[in-house]
Amino acid sequence: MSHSLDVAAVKADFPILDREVHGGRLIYLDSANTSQKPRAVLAAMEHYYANSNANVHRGTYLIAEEATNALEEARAKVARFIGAPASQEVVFTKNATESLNLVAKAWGRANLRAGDVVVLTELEHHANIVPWHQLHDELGIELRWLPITADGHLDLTEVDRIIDGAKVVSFAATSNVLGTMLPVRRLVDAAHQAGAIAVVDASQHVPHAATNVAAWGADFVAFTGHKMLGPTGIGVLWGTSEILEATPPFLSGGEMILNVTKEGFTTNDIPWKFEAGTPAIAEAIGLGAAVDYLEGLGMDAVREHEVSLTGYALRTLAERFGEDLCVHGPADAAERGGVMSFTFKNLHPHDLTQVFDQHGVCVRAGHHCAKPLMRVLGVAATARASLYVYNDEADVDALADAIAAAADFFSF
Amino acid sequence: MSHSLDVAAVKADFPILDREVHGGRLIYLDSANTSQKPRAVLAAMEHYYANSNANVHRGTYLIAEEATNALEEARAKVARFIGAPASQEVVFTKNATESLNLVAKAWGRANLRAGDVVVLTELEHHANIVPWHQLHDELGIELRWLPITADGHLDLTEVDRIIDGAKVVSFAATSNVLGTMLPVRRLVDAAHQAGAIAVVDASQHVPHAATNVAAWGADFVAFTGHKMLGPTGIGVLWGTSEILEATPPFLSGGEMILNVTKEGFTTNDIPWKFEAGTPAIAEAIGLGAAVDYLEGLGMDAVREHEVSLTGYALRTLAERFGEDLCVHGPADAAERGGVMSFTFKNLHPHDLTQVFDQHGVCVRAGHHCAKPLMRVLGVAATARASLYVYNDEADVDALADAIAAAADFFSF
Amino acid sequence: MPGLEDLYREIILDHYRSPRNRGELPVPPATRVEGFNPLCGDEIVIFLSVANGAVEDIRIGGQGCSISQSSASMMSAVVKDKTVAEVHRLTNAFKAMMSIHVGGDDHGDALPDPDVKLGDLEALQGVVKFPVRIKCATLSWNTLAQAIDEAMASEDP
Amino acid sequence: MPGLEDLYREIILDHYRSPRNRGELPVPPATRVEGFNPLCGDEIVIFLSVANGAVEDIRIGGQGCSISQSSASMMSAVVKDKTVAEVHRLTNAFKAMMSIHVGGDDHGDALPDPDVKLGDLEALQGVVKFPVRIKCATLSWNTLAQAIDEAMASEDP
Ligand SMILES: Cc1ncc(COP(=O)(O)O)c(C=O)c1O
Ligand SMILES: Cc1ncc(COP(=O)(O)O)c(C=O)c1O
Repeated sequence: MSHSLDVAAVKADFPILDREVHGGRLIYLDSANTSQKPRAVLAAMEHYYANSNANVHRGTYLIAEEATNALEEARAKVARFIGAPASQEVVFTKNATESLNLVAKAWGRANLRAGDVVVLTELEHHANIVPWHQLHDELGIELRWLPITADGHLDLTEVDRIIDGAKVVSFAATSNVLGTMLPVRRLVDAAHQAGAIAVVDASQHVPHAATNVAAWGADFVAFTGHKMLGPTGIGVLWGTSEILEATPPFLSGGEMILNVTKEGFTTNDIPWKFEAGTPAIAEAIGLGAAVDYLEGLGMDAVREHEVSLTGYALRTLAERFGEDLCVHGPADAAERGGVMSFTFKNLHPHDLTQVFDQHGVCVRAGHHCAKPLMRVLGVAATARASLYVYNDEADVDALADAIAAAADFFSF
Repeated sequence: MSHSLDVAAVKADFPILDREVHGGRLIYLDSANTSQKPRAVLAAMEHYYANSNANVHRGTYLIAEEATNALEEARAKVARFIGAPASQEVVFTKNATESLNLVAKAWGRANLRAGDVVVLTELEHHANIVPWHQLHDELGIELRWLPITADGHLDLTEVDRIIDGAKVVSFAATSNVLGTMLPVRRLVDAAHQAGAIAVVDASQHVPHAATNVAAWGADFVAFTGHKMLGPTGIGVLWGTSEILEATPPFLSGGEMILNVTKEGFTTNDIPWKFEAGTPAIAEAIGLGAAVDYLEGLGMDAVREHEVSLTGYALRTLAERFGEDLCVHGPADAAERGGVMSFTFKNLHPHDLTQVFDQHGVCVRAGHHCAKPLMRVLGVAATARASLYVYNDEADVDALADAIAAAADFFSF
Repeated sequence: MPGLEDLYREIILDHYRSPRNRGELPVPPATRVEGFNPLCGDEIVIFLSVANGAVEDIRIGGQGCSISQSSASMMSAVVKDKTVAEVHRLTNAFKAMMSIHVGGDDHGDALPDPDVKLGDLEALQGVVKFPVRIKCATLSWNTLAQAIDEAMASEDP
Repeated sequence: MPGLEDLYREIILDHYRSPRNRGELPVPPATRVEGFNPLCGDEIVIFLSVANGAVEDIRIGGQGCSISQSSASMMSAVVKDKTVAEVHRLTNAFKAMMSIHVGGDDHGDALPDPDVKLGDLEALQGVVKFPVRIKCATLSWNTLAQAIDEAMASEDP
């Protein structure tokens, strides 16, 4: 293999991959949904709870100081990992969904009014759609949609016309259904050209490829810990210092204030202004450990591995099933993430994955929280296999075998 | 001892209590801030990650089903623990702060308008103040404050007059500063009498005493996982089915929808309508294990232990320091939780706890996220020692020794 | 471990391949209700006409897996010409087969009637061993219940 | 392990017990600014009058721990009659002693000037071994910086 990832060694770091299901090994191909966690991430959280568990930014004793330092170190790690100019630009949230809600509702309520235009793409996840629908209902903002082409790319022909006059352009860096990698810098520039802010949903990008938010030039970037080897319960919103300073608080309570009286309150500095209540301390520390783990592998090696394995998968499926199997999205592995949504003959995805499950193959069937895209694709659901650092060619072969078994069972 | 808690056995369940700090044992007296975690809670999360980690309500394979079941079982445990008539009335949030924001902003925005009155008490935590301040700034609602008496009780003489005409009465069941236990049922009835909804911040109650939300008759009850032996990153909002059904969604995105189109969305059933994005799955499971652990101890035994130990602490401090030490709040241990805010001579709390730290004694100094109460008490800060299931008389003695050491060091 | 044969009985696959009562009815007079299974994306559309307290006609639209589609198809066949009360009993019996607790509680539902015959629908019994699929099997029934409520509401003066 | 003696030098306790320049100034002409340390609840109020680009008078109010109060007291003594530029150099030197990175970055701050003499303030050096207390020690300085900004802004035409 050409890439430099030692997948066997990586596999050994993930305890769940030793598990048997239905009498065979677990073949986990649903990392776009949530990733598995390496021992190092679990150990970091366990270590925190067993040694330094205390509330942060409040305690005046040793373990409270350790907890605060561990949380802020995790923030610094995340900042470095995504090329953020400053740690304080990294806001911890509970997931990417909260991050995007913060943008739509804290920034949006303060800056948008009836008739203002927010531009999305047709391939957005519900997390980057429904908050804007709520703002539509509340404020009367208007949504416009950047269309996709038949092969699952963003249609760039009309981008500037559609974005013209908009206040916000918000889009996924990588599609969670098609794997398409969008031209982030191109869209950010178009947004700024039009006087709009650019919001990037990088939930499927940060885990899989080197990310530099400064090079993107975006205003806000959202992503989620559990898809990048981190725990559940932690997400990130990055924003430039300027825009974070100018955005009013969202959730409110402890931690995010400088002063509270019966009459009103004043807010704390960024990022704490946006972190109301006791944060997900252990989870932030776990995310920091996940970042360490990914940096240990090297994000270029991660990407190289996924391109190579996705290429193998696309070739294998084409060879074994020909026209019976249709993979949505870009045909060239180099232009996409390791997410493959497919339909097989006229078998419904849920029936397909039911058979897969008997073979230990974990593949998601459904709309993948992207119902508008499903409508564009003309399907109600797809089966989606997605690859990550612990997957190898044997996993892809197991998927192909499971597809063959399904064909067999339903005797098509 | 009269109570039935075997504290030595409990202590042994908490790995962090084996830790040494500054050459001595860790004496953790800050559980009102955050509690320590028993091995069983850490093991439950570890087991989940190592065996069943998958996203919930989405997966069609075995481990996804296990994950979904584990999450929903945790919900059922929490529901049973607080006497909720139905599991679906338990909404998972990230902390009590989010729970209270949900009430203020989702229910509040839909139901309140300029001039409407929200009644709070003077002893509220910022989490139950600042969201209402935000609503004041946004909608022009008006806040009224139920005063406290000199001995730290709620002043009941004018309750009905103050609540008259209000739309919301929102209050802590137990004060995180004074330990005062409020007459919840009395306040709920007064609220309903006035046509207001009753919101209970039970963050300091649920961990320490048997709770029955149905017996309280409240509309909403908020609390937080990390103060009740659970992990960080998980909170709870309980609401009656009726009020949850009638409340519009708050955060939005995946999980909380039934359908999404380019034009709009329809919401999922309760409680999922309020759980946007990937939930804190491991954390909910950890909270479920914490509930199991507390039920194993028995909440009556927990309460009995705290009353007894608080009584011991109040007596010990009075005997050793007399008038030099002033404990705020009710004098009778049976009328309060195990939270003791105190001032010692004219030593500033932060200087006091600095000395404590050298003795391994973890006590919080500050405003405890209750600045309006600090103003009422006429102080800028207090030192606060708080007790839980793993504390014993030796811990209280260590606190008294540390106070003596501080007096000595500052040679007062 | 339950096998796939427990789930996919021949009669289910037959209804899936040749669904009964597919199509639409003019609205109004018919009632149109959509149902969604957010888990796997199944969508169902029920067109229902109720007259004199009974199901006069029913048509099914939408897209879904073999379990949701066959359940809808079998349901459509069995409820036609049944009174609303009979449909209610059938629904309870079907849900009971799916291990969903109904009746006998304070929601005022009747206990499932042991005499109700589910016929072809019994082929869906195996679903209960695959709990995730229960939502697929019951989607059409829940949607029907809603359609009946709406139809009755617009019948009432 | 650093000992308490490293933190609580005698001169600190002296300033704590007998704070210099406590009180208020009439506003206007003086500027009034509040500072908060959300960690432990310290509150400081600075009353500042600036004339001809120099600190004409300063008074300190508020409540806080020995470190924040003594730091404020010592600061008030040292900045009186200093020009704004001198105060800026003192602030940088003090923050450098607190291990806070200042200057030489793209915020346009000058590097701390090694010739600036901190005098009594050097007693706060031990704070650096107790990182949580750094915020206590710097609270008055950050508040002063804000007060100077506001005073200068209202001086300018
Ligand atoms: C009474 C009370 N309410 C609310 C909270 C907020 O809890 P959290 O920080 O977990 O949101 C706390 C604890 O900090 C509390 O003591
Ligand atoms: C592109 C994209 N955006 C947002 C999300 C939402 O992430 P979370 O559920 O962690 O909030 C997801 C994953 O579900 C995603 O794939």
